[in-house]
Amino acid sequence: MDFDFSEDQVMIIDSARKFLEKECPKNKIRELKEDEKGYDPELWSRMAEMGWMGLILPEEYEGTGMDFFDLTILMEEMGRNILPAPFFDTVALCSLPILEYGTSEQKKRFLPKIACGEEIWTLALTEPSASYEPSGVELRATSLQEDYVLEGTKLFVPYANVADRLLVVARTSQEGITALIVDAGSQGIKTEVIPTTAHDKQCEVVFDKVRVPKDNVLGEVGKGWEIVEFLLQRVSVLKCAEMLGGAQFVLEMANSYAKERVQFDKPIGSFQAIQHKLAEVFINVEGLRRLVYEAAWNISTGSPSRLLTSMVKAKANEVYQQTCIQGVKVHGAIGFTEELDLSLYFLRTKASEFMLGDTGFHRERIAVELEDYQPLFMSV
Amino acid sequence: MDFDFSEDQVMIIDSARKFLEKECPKNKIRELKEDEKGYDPELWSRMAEMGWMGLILPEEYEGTGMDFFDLTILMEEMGRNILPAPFFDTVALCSLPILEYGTSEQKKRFLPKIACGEEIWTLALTEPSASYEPSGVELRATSLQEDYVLEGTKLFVPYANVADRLLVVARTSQEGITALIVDAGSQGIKTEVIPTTAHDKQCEVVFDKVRVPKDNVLGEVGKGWEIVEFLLQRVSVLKCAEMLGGAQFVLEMANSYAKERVQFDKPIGSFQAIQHKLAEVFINVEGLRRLVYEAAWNISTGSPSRLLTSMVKAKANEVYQQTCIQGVKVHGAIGFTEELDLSLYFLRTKASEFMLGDTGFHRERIAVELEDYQPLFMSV
Amino acid sequence: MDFKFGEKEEKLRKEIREFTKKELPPGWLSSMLEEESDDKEWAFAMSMSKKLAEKGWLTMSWPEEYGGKGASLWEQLVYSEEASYWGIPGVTMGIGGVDWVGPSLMMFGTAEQKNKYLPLIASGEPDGIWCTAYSEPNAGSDFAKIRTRAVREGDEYVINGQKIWTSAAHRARWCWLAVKTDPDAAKPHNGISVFVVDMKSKGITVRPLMNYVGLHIFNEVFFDDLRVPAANLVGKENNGWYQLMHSLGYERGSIAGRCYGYNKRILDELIVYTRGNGLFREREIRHKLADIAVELETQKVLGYETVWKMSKGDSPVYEPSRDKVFNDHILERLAMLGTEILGGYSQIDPLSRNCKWTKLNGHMEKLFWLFLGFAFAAGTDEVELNIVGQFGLKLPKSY
Amino acid sequence: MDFKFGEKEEKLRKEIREFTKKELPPGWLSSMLEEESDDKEWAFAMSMSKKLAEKGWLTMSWPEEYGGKGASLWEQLVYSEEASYWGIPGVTMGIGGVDWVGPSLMMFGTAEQKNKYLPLIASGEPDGIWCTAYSEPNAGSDFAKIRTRAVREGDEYVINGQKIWTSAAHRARWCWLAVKTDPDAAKPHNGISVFVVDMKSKGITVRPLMNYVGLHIFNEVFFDDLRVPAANLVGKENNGWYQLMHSLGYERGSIAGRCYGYNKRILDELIVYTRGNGLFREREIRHKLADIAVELETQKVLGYETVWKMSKGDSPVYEPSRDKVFNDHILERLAMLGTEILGGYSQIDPLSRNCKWTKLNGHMEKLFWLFLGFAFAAGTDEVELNIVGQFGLKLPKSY
Repeated sequence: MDFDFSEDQVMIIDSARKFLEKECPKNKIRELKEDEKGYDPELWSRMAEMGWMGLILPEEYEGTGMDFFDLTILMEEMGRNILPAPFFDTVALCSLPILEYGTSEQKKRFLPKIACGEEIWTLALTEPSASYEPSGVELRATSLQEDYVLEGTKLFVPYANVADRLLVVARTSQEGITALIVDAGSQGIKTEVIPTTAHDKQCEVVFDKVRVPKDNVLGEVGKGWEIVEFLLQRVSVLKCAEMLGGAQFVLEMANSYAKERVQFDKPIGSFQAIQHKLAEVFINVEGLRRLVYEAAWNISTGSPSRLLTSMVKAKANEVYQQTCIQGVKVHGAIGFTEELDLSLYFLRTKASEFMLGDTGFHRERIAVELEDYQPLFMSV
Repeated sequence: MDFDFSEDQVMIIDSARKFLEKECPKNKIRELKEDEKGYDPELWSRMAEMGWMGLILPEEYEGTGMDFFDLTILMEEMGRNILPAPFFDTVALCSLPILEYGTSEQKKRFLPKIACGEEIWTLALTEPSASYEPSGVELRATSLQEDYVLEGTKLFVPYANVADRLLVVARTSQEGITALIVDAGSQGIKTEVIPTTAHDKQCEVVFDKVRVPKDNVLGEVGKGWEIVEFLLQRVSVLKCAEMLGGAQFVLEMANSYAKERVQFDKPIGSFQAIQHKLAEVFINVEGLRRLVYEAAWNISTGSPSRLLTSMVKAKANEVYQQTCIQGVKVHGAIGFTEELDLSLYFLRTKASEFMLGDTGFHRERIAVELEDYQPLFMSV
Repeated sequence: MDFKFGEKEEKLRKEIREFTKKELPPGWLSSMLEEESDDKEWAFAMSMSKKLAEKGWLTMSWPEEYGGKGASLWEQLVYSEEASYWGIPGVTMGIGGVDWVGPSLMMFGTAEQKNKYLPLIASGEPDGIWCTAYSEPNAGSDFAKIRTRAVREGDEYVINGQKIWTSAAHRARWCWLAVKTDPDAAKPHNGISVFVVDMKSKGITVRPLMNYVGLHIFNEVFFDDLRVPAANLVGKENNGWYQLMHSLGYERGSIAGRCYGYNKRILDELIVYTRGNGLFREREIRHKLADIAVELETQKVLGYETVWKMSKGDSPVYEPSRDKVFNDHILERLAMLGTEILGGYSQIDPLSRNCKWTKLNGHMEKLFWLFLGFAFAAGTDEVELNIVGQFGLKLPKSY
Repeated sequence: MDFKFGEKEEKLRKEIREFTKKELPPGWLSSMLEEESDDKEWAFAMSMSKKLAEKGWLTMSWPEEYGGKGASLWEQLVYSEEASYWGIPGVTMGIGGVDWVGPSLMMFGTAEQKNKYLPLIASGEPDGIWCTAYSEPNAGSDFAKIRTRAVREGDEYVINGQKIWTSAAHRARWCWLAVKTDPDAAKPHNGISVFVVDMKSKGITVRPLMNYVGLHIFNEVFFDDLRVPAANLVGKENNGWYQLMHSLGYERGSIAGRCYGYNKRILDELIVYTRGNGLFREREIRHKLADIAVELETQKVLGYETVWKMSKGDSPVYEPSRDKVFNDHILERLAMLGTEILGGYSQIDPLSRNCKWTKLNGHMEKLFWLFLGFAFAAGTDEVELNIVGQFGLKLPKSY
């Protein structure tokens, strides 16, 4: 047992924090809300130069060969600064499945471009049912000679507006789901940005007879849901790390405000109603931190746990939202304004909650695990 | 709209409060916990003299002819003083169903004895399934000439140890449930007090070939569940009134303590953590009061609401328990002792919660109502 | 004890329902708290104010001489419930016009003030719209600390300072302004006065304070050598605190019904929505709906109790704070449940009226993003709980 | 970063599981917090203490010279987790014997004190049982206000006063007593001293304080001209506060594991119970179980973090308070859910061991009625949240 970061990890954290504070200040984040692309290509290039996109890709694909835990703490820093960029989407949602399930051909073809920041990728999974159950996948991929023909609608696809490629989860038979790598420029794809409150460039993507070569199947035909499970069981921890970083920053903001703001001749943080609120948030954020690290470490060391990952996501959903709500409450009316950075975080909680499963979804997954689990006291 | 009590009602409240404070002080309640009967026959007689047992029975049955609302506020006072006596069981659970469903024969035969305090009655409804659903009734009543023969076990039957008669809910056919008036002294009845934490004389009653004359059917054969519904939809409000009275007293205790107890040189009630806890309890108790009165008034005026009654019971369950828990918290360690009167109340919350349906049970009933309900905005 | 409305109230209820059916677009779902934000919606709200005035409902509780109908508190309650359930816009004439500016003027205003301002409000015309300026950057919960200063110079007062969180200032024709007239008063409460200010005066700057969903509700208002005729002082100089405390009572009759009506509509919408998409069949969801239904029924009767006390001539002390805390809890639960029910769709911007993916007109998202704002609008929960503790439970001061 | 226990710890874990299988009755479910109440259970607990001592586990973290094994904090954690999950009684040697009396004596005691008392505790014999007497009727959260007075007379101190909430006083051979030796000290914290008191001395009266379910856990202890040899002073006169603050640290290594082990067992029991009776199929119930499972996992890793900080030589400041608040929340949720699951059966008296209607050995009822008591045992949540606020968030004092 040892909860210390390695020297390399400390370096990742420090350099990421400095980089993001400098290169992506809050006013830039505000600008990007109104920007059509929703990210800054120049900043994207500099991130690639930092080696972030290839952080955990092997060197043969132009990566740095670090591990899942290292990526986790980098994501935490991005969450802390709510970096508006398709990083999670490209790296976590797409490059990791390719690394895990891709043919060596596919890896060689796609991963270096991701590592170098040349390509933006995203995952097209959810549909109007807005569900993460296999039954939610209705988009049809029909076999036609060397191709599949895609027909249907994907919803809440992050950054599809700027993506070069999409990882599309489609139904290839009644029971079979298949993951396909699709060129975003393919004929028949129509992408429209959905007006979300957070202005975070989630898209509706309509596939109208889109042809995809069969070579572009990722993993096995009919077994695409395994890839989604891979995302749900492992990659979601990276989203949780991002949420943890956000929650930590919001807590710090609220805590500073409670020390500065004076009412009735005292800092409001000296009133128990405020102080205890903050203390409860603090406890939960600390708990979330350890949970995220535990899950990430397990994945890093090759023993991922379906149960633990769902626990982490359920917890992250609750903690991030509550931290923001309590943060706004501590601020009072000022917390309600656009000018306060808190709103940048708060407005994004809904997308984070939804991404890879909301709380009810993961509670059900936990319950499914508990249903079969053999308690210690019965097993000895 | 008018929330004032009538003069008569004020008199009921005042005289009940004075009577109970004088005749049933807390040390007597403590004694009765250890008493085999669990109630004081002398006190019972004096209550009968006050006219309480016949409060809402018509004069022809030796009653006083007051209404359901009047009985409600009397129950509230009893709850305030946690009177240990089979009053609710005799009067609410049994005399009211007889009044509503009995033949004139039955009414004449049984009600005057209840009104005069001569007989103690109780309801034998729940069984080892501990459920208030019809499916929970498994005790069989088999027709045999002029009798029914009862076979089975009733559980959590309050004060069966001292009851003269039992209102037994039995299964007379696969689909049919029937209510029967049973002499507690009948051959084949074995009653055993269950050791409850509150020492409140709930019993296991085993029926071993107990013969009951068919004349003793209350209401129609096979339609006994209507009587249970009558209890669930109306009589339960009286239990809620009792709980309200208890919650009010516990709140007052905790509030007094918060004013008296000094820590860090201040009364603990001046710390927001304590004051806000109490304020929240206060708000909920006030809300419960109005709900109880609303439901009781509706019943009094002939427009009972299945929905509202379930709302009141669900709310009473939550509020009474929370009031006690917060009350103990405000008291700190002293709240945890036997010596503090609070424990007399707290320990009884579990029985009140269970009686005529716990929170989940009533939430489900509310949901069933909402499922069919036509919202205003669709109906105009 | 009597839990039934009288015939008069029931008749009024029916009339309002008929009115809404006729005057509101089909499927109308109110936008609450944000009608000031959008020009088109504001125009619609003003058109409704006018119609409500014609019906005699807008200021129904006022005496007839000032354009009212002398309606009872119970009628007012029914009106508030219904107006809020159906989402009739334009019922408040800005912030406070109907609720407290009018009643305060009746109590403390000069004959000239009454004759000038009351009919304007009662008419439902844009010239009767008010904003209320109390809070300042360093005087939120601790209102006695305001620093905006009015100094008498001949027949005028010269006002300098800044207000914040001034809702509707960008729509208002008049401002109901609290200022310091005696900064050296022994108790800070004793040096406060109230003025009527013409928003067209020179020396006023209104700066929008957009909220985080992009709605323009709040403003900062700056006063820079604003000159106000001495005749615009309301009541007595330095007596403002007591007048304001008094006037708080006026809105209480309408708040209870307004909150309940709004919440009831949301709950009804959620019930219908979940019945439609099958979510109601999930025990967890339908029990949460059931539980909120219990809270709403409780809120209703608690609010009635407050109105009942007022109807007997009692001045409610802690009850409005109690009702507000209770309402805040309900709003929070409705907001959480509503967005849980909407799931991924709760991400849609409630201001994107025409997005095909919007559910329930964006109402749930609006509630989710605004419920904290409602909560701050008239004092934070901490402040309200202090009042409940101090006056409801007679506990010592905790702040 | 490393979330894995070492081989040593895993081996210990296995040994303890084998031990429990051999030594505990089949189906044993611990009675926690109440072993002092019942003579028969107390005797069983003492027999287990002895066996734990023989295994070298009872005081495993102590140095070998005092009867320990010099075990690491991680081994201690594993031992605490397992002992608590399996409900091994007799692990604490009264209140504080193992957790803080021993370690404090090692730090502040004289050679004579160490030689006399430490082996007694380590032996697991009744003569090594301690009670701890800090609280007084007017000094609960505000401990510095204690008034029990010790006055030096020659080679003795004469002690007068009263303690309250003294757990295990009726079982203890010794008392770890905090008293005022200088009532006039400038700061009340500066006048406190700690003594070892023989519970067989003249001048001590123990009065049971039964709790509301009828368990005898707490006592009042009265001191009436009790004479204690000056040699029984622990550490320096008037230095008691600082010694106690220091000694609080010692128990922290075991508390995290103890709480987690206990809660995990309850959760496991509830899962098995609801799977058995079909309640698990109700989404509401199984989601509540799932949610508590999340909290337990969080509790586990938070507790590990505290131990990790200690293992690095840091003295945890706010972490124990944080862990305690977290545990209190979990206990409350477990208690509520457990009795919800039991329904009507939650009424059964947990002390009626042989009632045929008792479910889960009365464990859930016990938890329901006792969770508030656990919460008070080491400081109310308010006090703990103050500590988290002050030291974790560096906020100003709030009391």
